[in-house]
Amino acid sequence: MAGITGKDQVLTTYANKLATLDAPKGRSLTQNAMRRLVRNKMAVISIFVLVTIVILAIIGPNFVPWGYSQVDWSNIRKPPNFEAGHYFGTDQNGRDMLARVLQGTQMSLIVAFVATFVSVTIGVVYGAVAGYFGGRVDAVMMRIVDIMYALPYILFVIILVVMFGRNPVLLFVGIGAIEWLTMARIVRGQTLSIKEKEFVEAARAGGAKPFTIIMRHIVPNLTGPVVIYATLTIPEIIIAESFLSYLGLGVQEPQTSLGTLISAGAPVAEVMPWMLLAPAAVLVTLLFCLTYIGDGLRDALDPKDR
Amino acid sequence: MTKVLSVEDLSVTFALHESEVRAVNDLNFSLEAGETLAVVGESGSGKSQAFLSIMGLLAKNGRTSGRAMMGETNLVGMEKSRLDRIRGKDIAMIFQDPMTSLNPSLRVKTQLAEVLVKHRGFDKGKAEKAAIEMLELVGIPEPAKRANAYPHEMSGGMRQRVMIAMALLCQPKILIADEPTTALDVTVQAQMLDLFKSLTDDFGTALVIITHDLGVVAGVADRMMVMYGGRAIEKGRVDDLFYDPRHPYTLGLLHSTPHIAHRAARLDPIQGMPPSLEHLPKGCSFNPRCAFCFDRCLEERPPLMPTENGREKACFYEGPLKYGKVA
Amino acid sequence: MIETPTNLIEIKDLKKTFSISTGLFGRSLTLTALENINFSVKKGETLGIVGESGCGKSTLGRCILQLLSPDEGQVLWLGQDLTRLPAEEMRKRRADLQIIFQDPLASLNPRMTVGEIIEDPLRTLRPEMNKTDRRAKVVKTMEAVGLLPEMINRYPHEFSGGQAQRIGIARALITDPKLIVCDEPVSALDVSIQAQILNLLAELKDEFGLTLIFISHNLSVVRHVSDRILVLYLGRIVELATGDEIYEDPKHPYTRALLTAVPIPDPKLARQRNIDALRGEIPSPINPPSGCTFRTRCRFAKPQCAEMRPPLESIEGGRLVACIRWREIEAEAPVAVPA
Amino acid sequence: MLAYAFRRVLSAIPIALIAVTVCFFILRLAPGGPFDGERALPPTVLANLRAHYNLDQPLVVQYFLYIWRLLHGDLGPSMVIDGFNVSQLISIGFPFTLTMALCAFVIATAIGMLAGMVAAVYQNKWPDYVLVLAVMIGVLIPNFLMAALLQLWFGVYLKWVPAGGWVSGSVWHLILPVTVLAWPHAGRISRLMRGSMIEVLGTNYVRTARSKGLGERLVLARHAIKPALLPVVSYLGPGLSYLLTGSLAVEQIFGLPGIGKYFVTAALNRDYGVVLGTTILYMFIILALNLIVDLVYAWLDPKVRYR
Amino acid sequence: MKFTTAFKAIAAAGAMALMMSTAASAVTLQLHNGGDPGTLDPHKASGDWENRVIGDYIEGLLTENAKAEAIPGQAESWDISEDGTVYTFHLRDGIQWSDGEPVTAGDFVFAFQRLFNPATAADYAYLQFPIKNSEKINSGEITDFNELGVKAIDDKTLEITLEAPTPFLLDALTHYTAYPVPQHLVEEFGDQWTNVEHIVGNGPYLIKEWLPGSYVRSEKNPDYYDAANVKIDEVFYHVLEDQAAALNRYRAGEFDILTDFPADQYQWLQDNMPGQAHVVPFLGVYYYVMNQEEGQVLSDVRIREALSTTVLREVIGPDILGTGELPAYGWVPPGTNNYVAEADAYMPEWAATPYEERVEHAKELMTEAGYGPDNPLTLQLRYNTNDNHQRIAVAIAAMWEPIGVKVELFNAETAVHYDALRAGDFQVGRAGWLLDYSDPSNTLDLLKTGTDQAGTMNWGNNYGRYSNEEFDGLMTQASTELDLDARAKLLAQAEKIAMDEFAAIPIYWYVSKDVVSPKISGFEENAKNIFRTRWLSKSE
Repeated sequence: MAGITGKDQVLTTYANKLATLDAPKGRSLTQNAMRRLVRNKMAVISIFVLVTIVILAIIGPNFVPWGYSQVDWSNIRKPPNFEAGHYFGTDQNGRDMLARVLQGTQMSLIVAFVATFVSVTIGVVYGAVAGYFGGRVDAVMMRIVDIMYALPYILFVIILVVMFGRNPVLLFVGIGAIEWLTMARIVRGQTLSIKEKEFVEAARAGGAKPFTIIMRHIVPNLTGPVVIYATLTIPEIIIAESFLSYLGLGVQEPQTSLGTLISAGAPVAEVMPWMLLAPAAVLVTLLFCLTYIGDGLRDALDPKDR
Repeated sequence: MTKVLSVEDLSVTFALHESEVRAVNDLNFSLEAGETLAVVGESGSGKSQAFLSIMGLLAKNGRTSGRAMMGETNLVGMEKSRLDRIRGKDIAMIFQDPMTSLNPSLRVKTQLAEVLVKHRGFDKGKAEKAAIEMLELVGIPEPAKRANAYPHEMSGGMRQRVMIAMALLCQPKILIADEPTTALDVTVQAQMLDLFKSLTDDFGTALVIITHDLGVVAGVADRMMVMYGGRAIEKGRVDDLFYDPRHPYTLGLLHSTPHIAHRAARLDPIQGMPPSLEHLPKGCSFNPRCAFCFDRCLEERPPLMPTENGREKACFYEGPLKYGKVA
Repeated sequence: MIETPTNLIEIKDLKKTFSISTGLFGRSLTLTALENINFSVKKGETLGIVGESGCGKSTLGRCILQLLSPDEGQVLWLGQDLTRLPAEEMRKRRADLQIIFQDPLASLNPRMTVGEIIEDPLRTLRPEMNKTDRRAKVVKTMEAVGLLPEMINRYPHEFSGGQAQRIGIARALITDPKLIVCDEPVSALDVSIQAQILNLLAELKDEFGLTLIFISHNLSVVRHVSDRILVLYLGRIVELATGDEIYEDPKHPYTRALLTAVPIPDPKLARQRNIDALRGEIPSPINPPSGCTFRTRCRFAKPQCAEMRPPLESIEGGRLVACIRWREIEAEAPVAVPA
Repeated sequence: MLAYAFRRVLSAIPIALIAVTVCFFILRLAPGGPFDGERALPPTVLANLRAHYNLDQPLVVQYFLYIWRLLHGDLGPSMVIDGFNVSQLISIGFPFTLTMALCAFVIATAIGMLAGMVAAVYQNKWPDYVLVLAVMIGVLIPNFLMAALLQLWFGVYLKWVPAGGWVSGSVWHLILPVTVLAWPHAGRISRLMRGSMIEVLGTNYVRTARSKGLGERLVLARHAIKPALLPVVSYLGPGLSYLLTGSLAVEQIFGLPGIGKYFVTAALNRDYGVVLGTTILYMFIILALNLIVDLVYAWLDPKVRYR
Repeated sequence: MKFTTAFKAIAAAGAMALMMSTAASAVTLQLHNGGDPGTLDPHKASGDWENRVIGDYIEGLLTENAKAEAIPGQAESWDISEDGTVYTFHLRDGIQWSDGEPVTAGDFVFAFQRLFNPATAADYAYLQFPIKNSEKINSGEITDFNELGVKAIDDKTLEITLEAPTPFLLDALTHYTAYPVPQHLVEEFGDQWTNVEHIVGNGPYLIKEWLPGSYVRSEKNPDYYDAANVKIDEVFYHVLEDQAAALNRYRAGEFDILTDFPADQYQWLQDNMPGQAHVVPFLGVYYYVMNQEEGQVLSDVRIREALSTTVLREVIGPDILGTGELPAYGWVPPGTNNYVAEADAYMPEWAATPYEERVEHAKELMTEAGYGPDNPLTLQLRYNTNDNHQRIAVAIAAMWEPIGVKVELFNAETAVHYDALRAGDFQVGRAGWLLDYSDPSNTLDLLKTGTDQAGTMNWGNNYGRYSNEEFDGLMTQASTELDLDARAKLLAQAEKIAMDEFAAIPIYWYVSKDVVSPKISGFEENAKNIFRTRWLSKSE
């Protein structure tokens, strides 16, 4: 039995050998998926466009002559005017549309990412716990999800808007907190099947505790479905936000979002088309990109689908 | 004996993202009426792909070249609609996994009867009746009741029987069975092999059994073809190959299979792993694992050459094949 | 049953049931997976467990390792009952009992590197070791199972089945276990690889003085590796004997049937052999036949077989058999062993 | 099957009750009340109004009062639309919403399935790209914008269809609203269908069907569609409730009655009775839909049958 | 079977289309009515969209002519007592409810008693508070309804006694709060009498259908005394709150009259549909209230002055809204009856100062008050969710920025917004007031100190809690002043006091925005924006 037990000269030798050993790095599943994703032309173009939009939304406002809430009293509701620096025109308050579109894009993206992050976090933890422990715990937890599913979610949003209205981030944390239901279901289903995998049993045989198993063996293997669902959730949230804006429950002025801009631009599509075109184009491009990336990721992470 | 299938220079390639993989290379063999041919090889040897290509069932990125002649008709590259009049009728196939090869949402009788409706022009009632008879023939108890069941209500053995019944409905000239017993328990496997034997005898069907299990081959086959790295490397009668293997790989396979009658202290397995088709070694693709390999094997690929007694082998080594002496 | 202090592990009156819920609100049915299991394994021995799928052999393996907790009975490890052990104690004990799985790829976490996978049990079971020592031990174990140390940073999906199974073996070995349960370790592998792994297990067993419980549906493989063989049918032991006894002199009709069904890689023998195929298939464990559960498929069955459950009878040479008619059957139809 | 359905219905009752309770209290947590308008009401008037609707009672009493009436099938009065009680409003609005939602549902489901199927069969060829693009537009353009644009284009410029409103029995008036509702639904369905069809086309049993020489059309029709429908069917429930609740913008822009509009107006005006009533209705529909979907699922997937 | 059902459906649709085309020979008015009526009961109504429906089916003692001036309605004539406190009305002959029951003086008495009954909870009962004892009955102080100053002398004669002479009484009686209700029906069905199956009317039109969320439909009343001159046979009052959608439908020919339109399209309408858009001054003021409760920043008059003077009102109507609303500096809308001449209307001196100087002065005021560029004042500005409110809020926030005021905008739904204003939970809040009747007291009352009720102050609609004894005194004095000119002067004085103290920030005077199809004739612009259907006609 002494063979490989104990800390002896042999072990030290091996340790030294290991230090000098330049063990080649394997390619992880994630890296493989990324390689597959890179081969998907639509996804790559979409990522490029999305990144461009994100960068523009973040740094763009610094290069725009007007601030998003700045009123140009001499140019109210004017079409694009290059001399005055209103490249996308101005709105009824004389505010520069380009600045507002950039700010709105930024806001929509923040909202989408924050809400998605919240929904993913809650959903993954909830679903993994329900799925891993199973039995009664699972039954009770999933029944709660069923109940919440049966409630029309606009109601919650209205309550949340009333309670958290002052802070857009809080508001959309609220949306995320509602969107987590589907995530939790997906994660639970996946957990149920991963839990049956032999490597989880191997971990138990290796003495791992439930928490370690969930965090070390189950959650990392949820990456695929979680990432896929998250990319599909982002457009849903952006659309949901724009619908709330239509109801007048969106972000607080003078801040804006793409949805708010579109709902303001839609009624004047004919007389002030510049107010609709820019935000609508950005929104649709953004959503198209996200969808293509989502599809690409699904193909990349779930290669059997191809 | 009449030739029912003659395969010439059959090659299968798969287009990958930037490369192409040849899964089957220049395969030649023929099949005679009523005989049983075993195609033996490990995973990745191209044995299944060869027959899927003949059936026109390759994945979308697969391409076939060469010929597979059934009489005067070449199955390779045939129009789908013409092929559909042949497959299922003159040539049928059974797949490895009976759990997933039956449609879970259709009743067994529906899946059986549609073959007769399509190829024999039976009406639905008549077809179902014939289907039930066939179920009885393959040894399914209470066939009329079972015909109404869904696949998931049956055990693996039952499903494989259903698959066999389905394949035999039109009394095809050729039946290809792709690892038909791998997923089954030994007891059921024995029943199944029995069934194959009696059915091929009754219908005069030529049977191709694709397998990696030499135990299966020994029991049912007349001739066998051993494949490695997408090529046939040895062909001949079963007894010849078992008792006098000429290719080191065939020998290795035989020595790797535990034999219930002789409990040896150690098996003599082939070293190393089956090669990946994307990175076949130069020369003989078996050379890295071969105990008899010499310099020619590293440079040149041995062609499949006929030897005596209708046998063929693809190996340059001509000396005696015995472990322990050369290795 | 012979009680000797050399018994590493001893199973007493083990019973395991599962309740199967039929739909969302349906009643739950009870499936008896294992019942009345008694046997022991000596140190250094290899015990083979054979049976058809659904006979409970994998469940038995997991009950021994306490991956499933049995409903009744004891699992005595050097005289200590594992079923009563507190969770924390059991966790420590796991270093001594390890398992190798059937599906080599499914048993490896695809998100971890080979090194991490093999090292994983050490992190919980050998907390005193530092990272360098653990790493060193991983490398050493990898070499022991025939893996190149430079593969340490690769991921499981980059390996073939045979290599993946070596990783699984390395993981099982790293805690210096005394007992390894091998749950169908070769049935998913190619023929040539199968033999390599079987040889490896035999070598490791000698080198590290392991005790093995080898579960398989393939009687040839079990016979090849085992000192004694335990035959399970529908969750009950039907026969327990040495490999040679089982092969040359099977007592239970089920064992006989299994033997004749084993494919033999020898055309002449295969052709000679009179395949005594079992009728039908294994019945459902939810609703097993009364009396002897094998009687529905047994060609020697008589009406009395339906009346009582045959007890596990101890016969000469420490063998066990559970058939009330084995003597009569032996007289009626002597076993013809293919030579 | 019937017993199963019955058990499901029974088990839905506690869910519904909990949901009603949650709604009831959440609604009361929100600031503002049904009688807060632009002008202050004299205190006596307000007190009278509150007494009339039992709003002066402690919240718990109101709750039990509400549940008591609910158990008698009474959803109570509307506090904002005088002369109508909630059941009447629902009986007026719901048929509209349902008609629109069902029309959209049937049309969109059919189109979506067909498009998804064609796209899957021609995976990565031009019909796939064209179809995917066409349906994606519906998903990606917010429906209020779509409604406004279609109204302007087809109602005002081209005058092909009425720009809004409702005349009983007129199919013409349904065209625009149903299109707006149906488009995104068709998009979602087709995406699901495409994905599951591609998966099914790669299964072993489709290979088996092909090996039988059935011909591609029969393989699709008999062997692929039914199993491919499974994920689509499990989306139909949420999908229809999406249509029902998502009809708000459409009702608003085209000036149609409907519960979607009632719900949001009522929520904004704190018309507790209508909000709760519509919530209960939605809940009822969602639960019923889930049941129906499960039954359909069982029909499509024999594995879950007879549970 | 299926075929026949399908066929039936097609046939039914065809028949429907046929019926529609035959119905088209009758003259139908498609009126865009905006909001969804909350009620058809005149005592419970509160919005102009309800008024349009109710005023067409019930007629009061007086009614409006095409220019919305009071003219005899159900009362043929009336006498006024010397002291101006007793009015005697003589009802027309032959007037009846649409179920055939005659309209009697008793119906009016019953209606007034019902209006003031606290149990009715009529929102607008206070409009008729000039009537004797009405306020006391409404507040529950008097429980005997017979003490109300409305008496039936006989079936045809009605006597109304007032608390004090009220110059605007006749105008007030055209309001729907003064409409009669059918006593026999109300006694039978209670509040359910307005159900479409029960409802009766005495006006030119009768309610036929009510589809909440879509429309109310009325048909011409053949028994109406002036039925011969009523030209339109059928009216649809369409519910559609989305103004852009409404304009689209108008352009598609589906609506004949829009009662509102998106301001952004005004220019477009003028260019493309000249003469169809009617933007008319409307008696109402759009203003911001400032919370002047003790302890609030805005109780400091300097800050209020700085805020009010830096609102550049001239830019709001023409540029921000686009419909040219006139800037408001005072509290009483121009054109209000019983008030001082337009030339004497309140106009602060600072209004004439150039804007830059105003800003400079405001900065000084802010510094005095302890705020400056280093210590900016942060104010929360609340408005209820609406595009126009939002734009104005944004514009005003921008105007206040230069004087060192940081504005946090906060919008909420109407219910929440007014709940917050009423609770005093705000700093600056958006509000608006449309006159119920044409009299200055109607707006000035908004600034009266609240009344103490059981220990808590009831501020009513005085959200800013402005309180000035002198102002209150002048208002009380005016309420008993018989001489209209003297009364007007008192009220003007009160207005000056409040405005000089910056009690609120008036922003603009409302305008009404209608779009009327050239097919419609008889539409007369008026400051009340009331145009009863009976005066309209439609040519095809």
